[in-house]
Amino acid sequence: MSNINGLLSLKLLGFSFLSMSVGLLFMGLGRKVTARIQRRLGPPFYQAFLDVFKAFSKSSITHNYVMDLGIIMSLGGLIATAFFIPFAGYAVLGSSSIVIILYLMSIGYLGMAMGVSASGNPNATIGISRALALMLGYEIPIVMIVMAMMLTYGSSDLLTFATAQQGGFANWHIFKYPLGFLAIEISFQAMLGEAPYDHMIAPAEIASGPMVELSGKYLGIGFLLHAVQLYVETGLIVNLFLGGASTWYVFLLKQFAVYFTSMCINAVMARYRIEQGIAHLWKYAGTLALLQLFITRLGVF
Amino acid sequence: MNQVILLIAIPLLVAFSMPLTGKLFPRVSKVIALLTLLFEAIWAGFILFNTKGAVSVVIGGWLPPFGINLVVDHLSGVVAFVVSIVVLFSIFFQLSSGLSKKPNFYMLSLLLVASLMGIIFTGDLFNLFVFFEIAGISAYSLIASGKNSNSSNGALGYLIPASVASVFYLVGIALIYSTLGTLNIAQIASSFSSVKPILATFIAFSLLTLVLLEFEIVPFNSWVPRAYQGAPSSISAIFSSGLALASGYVMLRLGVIVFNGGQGGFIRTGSFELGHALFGIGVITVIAGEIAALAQKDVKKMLAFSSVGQMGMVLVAFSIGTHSSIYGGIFALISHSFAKLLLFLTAGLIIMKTGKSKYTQWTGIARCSPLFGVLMLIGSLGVIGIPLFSGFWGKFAIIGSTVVLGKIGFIATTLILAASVVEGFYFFRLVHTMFETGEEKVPKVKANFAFWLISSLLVAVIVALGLRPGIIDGRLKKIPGELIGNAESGYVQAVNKQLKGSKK
Amino acid sequence: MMDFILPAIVIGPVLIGLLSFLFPRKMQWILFFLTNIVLLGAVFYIRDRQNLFFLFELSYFPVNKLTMGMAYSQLGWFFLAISTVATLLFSAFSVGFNDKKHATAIAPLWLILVGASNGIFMAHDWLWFFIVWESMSWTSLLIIGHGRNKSFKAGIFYYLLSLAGTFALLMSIWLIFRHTGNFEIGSGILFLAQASVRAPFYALVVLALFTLAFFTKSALFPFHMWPSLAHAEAPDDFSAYLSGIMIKYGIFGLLLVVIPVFAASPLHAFKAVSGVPLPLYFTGWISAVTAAWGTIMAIFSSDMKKLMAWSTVANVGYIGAALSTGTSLGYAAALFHTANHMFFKGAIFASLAAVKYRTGEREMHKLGGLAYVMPVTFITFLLGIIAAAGIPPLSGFASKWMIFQALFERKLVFQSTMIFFASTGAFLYLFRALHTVFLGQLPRRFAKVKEVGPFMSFSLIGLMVLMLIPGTAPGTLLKPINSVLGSMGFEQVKTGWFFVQGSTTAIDGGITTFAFVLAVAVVFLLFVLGGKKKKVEMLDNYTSGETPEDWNLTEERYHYGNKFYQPIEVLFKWVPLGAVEEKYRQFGNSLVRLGNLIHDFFQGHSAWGWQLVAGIALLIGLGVM
Amino acid sequence: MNLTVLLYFGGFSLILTGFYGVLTGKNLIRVILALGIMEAGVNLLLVTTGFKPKAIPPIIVKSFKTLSLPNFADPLPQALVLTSIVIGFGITALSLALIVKYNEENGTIKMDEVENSEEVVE
Repeated sequence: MSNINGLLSLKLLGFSFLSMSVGLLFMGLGRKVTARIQRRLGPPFYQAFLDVFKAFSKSSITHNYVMDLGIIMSLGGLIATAFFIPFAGYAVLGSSSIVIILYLMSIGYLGMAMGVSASGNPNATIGISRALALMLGYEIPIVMIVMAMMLTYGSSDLLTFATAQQGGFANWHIFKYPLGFLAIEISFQAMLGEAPYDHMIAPAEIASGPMVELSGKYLGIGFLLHAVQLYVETGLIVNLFLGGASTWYVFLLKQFAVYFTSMCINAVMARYRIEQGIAHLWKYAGTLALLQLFITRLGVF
Repeated sequence: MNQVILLIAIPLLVAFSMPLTGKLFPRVSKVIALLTLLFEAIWAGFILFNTKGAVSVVIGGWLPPFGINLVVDHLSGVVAFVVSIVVLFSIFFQLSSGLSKKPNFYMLSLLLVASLMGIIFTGDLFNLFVFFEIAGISAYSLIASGKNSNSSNGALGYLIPASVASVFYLVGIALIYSTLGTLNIAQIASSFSSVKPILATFIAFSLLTLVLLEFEIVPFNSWVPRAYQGAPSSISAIFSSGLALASGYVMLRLGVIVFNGGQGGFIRTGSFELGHALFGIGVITVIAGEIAALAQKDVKKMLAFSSVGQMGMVLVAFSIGTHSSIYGGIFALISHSFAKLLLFLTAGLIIMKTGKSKYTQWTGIARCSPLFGVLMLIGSLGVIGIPLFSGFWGKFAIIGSTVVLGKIGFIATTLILAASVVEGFYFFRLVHTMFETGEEKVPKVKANFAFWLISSLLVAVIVALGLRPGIIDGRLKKIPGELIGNAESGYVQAVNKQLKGSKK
Repeated sequence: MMDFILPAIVIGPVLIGLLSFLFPRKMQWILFFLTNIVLLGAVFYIRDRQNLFFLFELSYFPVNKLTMGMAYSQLGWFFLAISTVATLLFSAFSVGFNDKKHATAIAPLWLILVGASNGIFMAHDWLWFFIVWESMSWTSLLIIGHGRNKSFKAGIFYYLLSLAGTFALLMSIWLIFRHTGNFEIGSGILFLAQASVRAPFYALVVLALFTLAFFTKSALFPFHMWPSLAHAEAPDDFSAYLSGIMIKYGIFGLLLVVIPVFAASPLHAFKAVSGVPLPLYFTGWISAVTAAWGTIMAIFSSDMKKLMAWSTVANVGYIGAALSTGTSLGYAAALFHTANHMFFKGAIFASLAAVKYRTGEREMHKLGGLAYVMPVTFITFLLGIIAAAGIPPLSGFASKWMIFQALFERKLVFQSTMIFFASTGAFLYLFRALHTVFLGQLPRRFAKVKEVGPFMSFSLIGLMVLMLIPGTAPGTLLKPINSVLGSMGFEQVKTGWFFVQGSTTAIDGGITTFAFVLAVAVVFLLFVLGGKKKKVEMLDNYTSGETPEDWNLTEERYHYGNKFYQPIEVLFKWVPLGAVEEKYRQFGNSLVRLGNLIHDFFQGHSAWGWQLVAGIALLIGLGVM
Repeated sequence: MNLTVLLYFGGFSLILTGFYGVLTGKNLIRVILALGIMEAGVNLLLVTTGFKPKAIPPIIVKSFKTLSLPNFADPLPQALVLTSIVIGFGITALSLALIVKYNEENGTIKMDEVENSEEVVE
């Protein structure tokens, strides 16, 4: 509590814009990547920025105060989560507890879910329902991997994990916890809502699900939400498995590498049925993560 | 203490004058019967409060073994007092209710109370038999006085097994007399250990068959459900609260003083572990009684089976024969008497006024007349043994003395408590049904002043005993000491001292 | 110091309750509220008066000198304080709730229950504990039953389990008394700790009996199904009390008896797994299973009160798991979560009661959109579920975080996984409740629904504050908890007003809240800076100008609420989730059948003599055996 | 064979005979008769306990100079038997009366043919 002061506020302000811009940049690049895989030209890499500006400048419709509240809460929550992600070895709040990150992320989801539910469109709600159901699928493997690391280091600080991997490739957790990395890659796909786990958006089935009723600045915030989500989740994986980074551009590159992989998979996969999706997550990611946790647990005795 | 004979003589006198006075002044005679019962209660109370220890009273100057003696000690004093109150309340209830009976009904009740007093105070085994038979005869007739087609069935269902059992009892008496040459309980007690073990066991069985039958112990008690159902509610109440109490008392007397010679611990006759057998049969009774009650829809039958279960628990306590178990057994018996009396009378009134005897038909009764629901609730809490109500302290002591008996005791306790859970279920089911909001409109049940007087007294007793067991503790805690002595119990000492003293 | 304030806080409510039977209903509720205000004063008046006691002697022959009564203990006071605060708010709610249309006659009974509850927390010895415990049981049965057939079935199930538990308690009390010669809790614990070395089997049996009693009350597996019945069927305003406070008696009992025994017994007394004594380890797994089970059942529930009841079960599972770690961090986490759960589940049930008060509906999918017409209720519920889902910056996060830290201190990763599964699942079912009740389409028949009255709103707002404060400043609860731990001889947790040190890291509620508030402020700025917004009716947007009535589309039909998590239900089809209930039911039915059989045995004619023969044979058989 | 033993034997066999009747009888009258047999048996048993060969009646007459108790027949069992017979008589009478009522209510004196009715009025 003692370190709350004006400077921290400024830093946080900076970080919130950093997370948003990095996410938007990735979104633009991602669209480009997908387009190239599909042999298209694709939009320019700054397209996402343009979209957001445009969305914010248009007038929008709302149905009730819960919608406003939910949308604000969602982005606010995710940005707050982004503060806890160590960026290039720097934790702005001085704390980067992984448990806080995992839980704080939920408030972003909750806000989003609440906002779009309040729009009253059943398609949006179906999307939310699917997203939440899927969450039960991917959270458990992630938690198990995180616990495996916590077992090793006796700490739940993300920064500790990142610094422990300093000093060359060989120290990266991707090699130390190969099973775990596989599991978290699968889960990550679901976390981002990319194929084969894109049930939440599923444009063909439920008309983009949660987004269906959003317009103008609401849609803009929705975009930003996705952007921050990208920043948070790629940042999480970089810190967990890819050795973190000591300089900002390396960190960004690693983040993009993670996103790039995900986009490649997304571009070539079809969609599961929703219960298949959960079952697969448990079956593959879950088993791998459980194995990893078990092995680590045996090592720690 | 010599006036104890009045407790038996006065009701007998009034009873036998009843056929005459009843013809001449039917209403007056009923009042006289009630006054006699009131006298019983007061006199029993007087005797109880003047009791300092066991005292033997010889009747007609003939010393035992030729004559008969009455023995007053704390146990018999307490039991007699409770029984007299039970009978007084039940008969008062019957008299004041709309369905008042003919004078002969009150005559039989007086006969019943006289014989119950005889059972309690007599010091002679054969005399005990006679009083049991008188109690039986009046009980059969009272059951038959019920106004439904079950009453004669119930009466015969009671008469036949009881008569068979009394023949067994007489066989026991014959054998005792031929081996020991006396029928005085105290004299038998001091020399019973000299009887050959196998014969002693045989005698114990012969005597206990009748006692256990009256004590409603499974499987001797086949008479219970139909007799309770056939009899008027006031008489069912007397059976459950008076007759069972008196038989429990006899069981304790015979078991602890006679068969076991007042040694304490599990009752043994020779090498036969009678105590273990009684313990086991008690546990079976608890379980069978409570489970059977669970399946009943008829309220009176449900209460009857609940009594069976309670008596089983008391038998378990008596069979252990330690100070605290005997105390707990007596406490449980007494509190059961009051609580069951309240339940039977309230249920009886509701059945009488509404004509509905199944609990499923009682929906909403307590919504219109909540006090009846409260009475049933308090009675139930008293019977189940919920803290702050009378049943608790008895059950508490019994559990305390069974659970420490090692593995078997632990299992038995578990079974008894499991049965108590069942008991809790059906009692609360009954009470809740009364409070339920039913669909059809239920007429308001009204009761007269006499009922409210009786029930409020009973509620006061149940709550008072629950809050402060100490109010009867002073008397009850002397009982185990009088039954179980180092060499011989206080009871036996008192009688033997009198015999020796008069011989000099 | 012998003082009459202790009996006053127990007997006082009971007497007022008995007295209030005489008053009209409205008056009863006001009396209930006023009593709680006075109680709150009394409770804070006795704070930290360590040597407060009230003992009296009872003449009771089987026990030489029967002393029983109450005594101040830090643990008890903590429970007393949080429950009194919660009860006061619930009672304020009830005053508003019980108007002419909704009035139930439970106020006097509830007062008696409050007295019994205070008695439990202040118990000095087993006997007193048992007496108030049992009084609490049957009073609550009558409240839960409150004259409805369905409620009774729920209540009696609860009561049967509870009665079995109390009888187990009775047995264990005597088993201890046999050796210690008194009913004091302290000496009993000491004896059990010694017995764990000399006669481990005996000690374990006694502990198992205690645990049975407390498990039945706290609805841990396999007794996990009663809240879903009882909490759901109880009077709506009482559910908050039932789920907030009454379910914690078992936790209190575990902390009072079982935990100190393990703490006091020497290390080698029990085999240990991961540094946890085996019995506790086992308990931990049961708790974890309870948490997961409750969560799955909650996901499948379509009745909002049932859903929240299952959620309560899951939360008790967390608390049990924390307790079973056997570390002081775990105890602190358990106590902390107990308090938090009391407030947030109270808030949730209170807001649901408010919903039912206005709509009379319990099936979630028949509701919807109430947030637009009942904002205070909605915000309370929202904060409640944020806290319940363990999302920072509300109170539930801090305690859940501590639970994980405690589990992690012992490296119980598999239990943690189970708990985490439950926690994620919690998010699912809580959002479902939020959506189907408060969001989505507002059915036309509820369009005229209004916010609840001042008393209820006051209570809801109070509960909101109680959820917000411990989240930002965990120290407000953790400091008292530390003094509880200190009084029980455990290590204290390192904590400041905002800061808590766990086993793997520390959190700072202040900073988390600050970061969240700042982020929201940034977004709010963006939101304000963005283009204009226009408010339109819901059906105006996506029907593209069509009149929905034309194609027979109403708000009710457009509300996606039924079978919300169908995919998960499909996944769990093969799990026999109702198996335990089914077993209980079968057992009950066979008991009734057996009862009929016994009755037939009695009723059968011409077997009168045979029964005598059978009896004698039985006697001989049993005697020889 | 000793006469005492014979009497004991007779008593017990009467009791068992009667008991058999009670166990197997369906007709209430027969059951009551069987009960009578049992009572007769037990009375015989009681009398036998006071039986002494070559005893004199237990009446003190003036010609006795000293009391020689051993030669007296024991008077107590006879008193007991008397009481027992009276009670047995009472029971039999009462049960016959009950059977009459039973017959009026159920139209039969067989036990098996009657089901317990559910109707209760008090």
